[in-house]
Amino acid sequence: MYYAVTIATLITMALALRRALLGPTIYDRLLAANMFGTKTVLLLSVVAFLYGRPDFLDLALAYAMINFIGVIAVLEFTRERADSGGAPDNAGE
Amino acid sequence: MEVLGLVYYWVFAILLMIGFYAVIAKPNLIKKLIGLSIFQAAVFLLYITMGKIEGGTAPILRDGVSLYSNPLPQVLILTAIVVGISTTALGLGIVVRIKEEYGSIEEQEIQDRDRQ
Amino acid sequence: MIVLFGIFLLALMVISALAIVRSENLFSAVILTSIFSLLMAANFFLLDAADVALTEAAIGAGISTVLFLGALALTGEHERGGSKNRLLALGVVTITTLIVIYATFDKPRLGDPDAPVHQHVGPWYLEKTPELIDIPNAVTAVLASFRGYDTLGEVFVVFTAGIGVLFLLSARTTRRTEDLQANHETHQGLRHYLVPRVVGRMLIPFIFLFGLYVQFHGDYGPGGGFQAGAIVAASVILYALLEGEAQALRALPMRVLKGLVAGGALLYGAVGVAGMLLGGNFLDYSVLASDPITGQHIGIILIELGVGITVTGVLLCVFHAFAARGKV
Amino acid sequence: MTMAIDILSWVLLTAGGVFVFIGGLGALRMPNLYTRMHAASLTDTMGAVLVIGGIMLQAGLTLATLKLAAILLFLLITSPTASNALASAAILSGLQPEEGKVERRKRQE
Repeated sequence: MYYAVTIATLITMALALRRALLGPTIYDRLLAANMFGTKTVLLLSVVAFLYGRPDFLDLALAYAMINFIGVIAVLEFTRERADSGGAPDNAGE
Repeated sequence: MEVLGLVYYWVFAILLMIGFYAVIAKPNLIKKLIGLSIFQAAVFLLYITMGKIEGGTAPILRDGVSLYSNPLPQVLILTAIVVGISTTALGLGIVVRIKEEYGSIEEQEIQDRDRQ
Repeated sequence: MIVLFGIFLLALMVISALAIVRSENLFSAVILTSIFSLLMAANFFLLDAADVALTEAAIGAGISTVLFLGALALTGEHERGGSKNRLLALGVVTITTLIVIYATFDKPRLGDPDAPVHQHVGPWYLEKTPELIDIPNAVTAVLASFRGYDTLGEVFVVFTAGIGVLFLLSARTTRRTEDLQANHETHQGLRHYLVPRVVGRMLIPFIFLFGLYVQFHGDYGPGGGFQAGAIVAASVILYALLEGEAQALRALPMRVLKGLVAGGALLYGAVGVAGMLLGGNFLDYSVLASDPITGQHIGIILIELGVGITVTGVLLCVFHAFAARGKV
Repeated sequence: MTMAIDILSWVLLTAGGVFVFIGGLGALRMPNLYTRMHAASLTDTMGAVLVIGGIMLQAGLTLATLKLAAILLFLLITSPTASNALASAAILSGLQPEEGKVERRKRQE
């Protein structure tokens, strides 16, 4: 059963990566990155059990915490850019 | 299985060269640094791949397990990741100073200004 | 099956690396880099490197993104020209790739227990760790005790890089000092985002606590000074992002941070010298207590603490150096 | 009893896998940012609850369950917060939600 969840997570990672590549706005990419973080947490927890070493859940815990910081940092950056008068949506290309 | 075991090394080679391409062909200094960190990541991958032993588990000893992967590459790479981010930060610091002095981080423009 | 999962992740990694190099906007390149780092950590985990994956988690997903964004804020996010000498570079890269791939055919396949790398010191470390050091985490044992010199060197590299960044970025240009007062009011962090701010404030103590857990649990599970330093630094950086630079510097002034940078490295060196004074070799912890194994435990805890302090100090100093230059 | 717990955990894990996959599909296929965010963040949370709940049942009453509970708590708190912050940043930057077909038809009538 762990395998099924792992495969579903991996496929979702691929879909999220495609969204991150397509864009079109930076917020789409950020959404994809955030999704990717959650999926990594799930993948790590499932694989920890698949390996039979549940003591490695620390890793997933670390991700659940650290990933949030990345998102906040990017938001802070976009806010600053909007403050300084940069066009907000030109990242779409 | 024989071929699958080599795929990791091929990906190492490809990632290494993607990073290398960014370093030599991209004129933007920050892009070069990103390329350098991809290059670095590829080397990390090579080391960790070599440390893996089939059927082994992470080298955190516990009862009932006898086969562990090699801890030595992991030690080297663990420290290398932190050193890597510090040196990348140093590189970024230099780029920021270049931007302040030259007003640009594009290689060509910096060289043009130097020639003047 | 796990190998197939790994290969799938590797394929995603190649795709994201290509996208990073191709993207013309550096901002999206940085976001893609954070995805690349997540994939990398997942792969490390599949390859049994739990400690390394934890390090990559602590560094790659949070701090690396923050530093790159800090630099982008100062330099601009648009890449101008295309590649120069594109064909030549492509040719060189393709040929080198083919040569490296050709070389891999001589390499032992993944997970081969008879590979040369597993014949030398690796098994010795695994065998001697329970006997000489008696902690479960062989990685920590090798890092802190068997190869203590290496780690000392690495800590000093981190230390030097931190000093280098401070040296480059602390010099103030006159324009910026004037802006300091003028801009002070407008840069208050994410204050007007209510939800992230409230939630973030709530999370900070837990992240800090988790950092301490990783620091002191490093003998028994994945963790140690390098990871803990990065996690603690991340919690302070989160505080700085939410409440603003000035507030974070009020809580942990630059003076203190510089003290941490030097203090951790000094603590590491001092443990080594203490071993010498007590009649052992440099970085020989066995003489630190009456019983060699207890001595090893004390030594490892102390030097891991030194590593953690230095890494925290350096990462925070670097972060503040970039942030101060952008906002001040 | 163990059989029942096993079956329950399998059901949770499978359902979690399905939710995770639907979220990914939604994030890829939906037409604009806000709908994509809607699809992604809802299923992210639900998928995480189901998957981690399923693993927790497998783990039983151990330290691992406690850690899983901590992970779940963190995901439940940070994931919606990140989505909220993302949406408000997108709105503030001037990215307007598009009108759907239904609204447009209603307005024309």
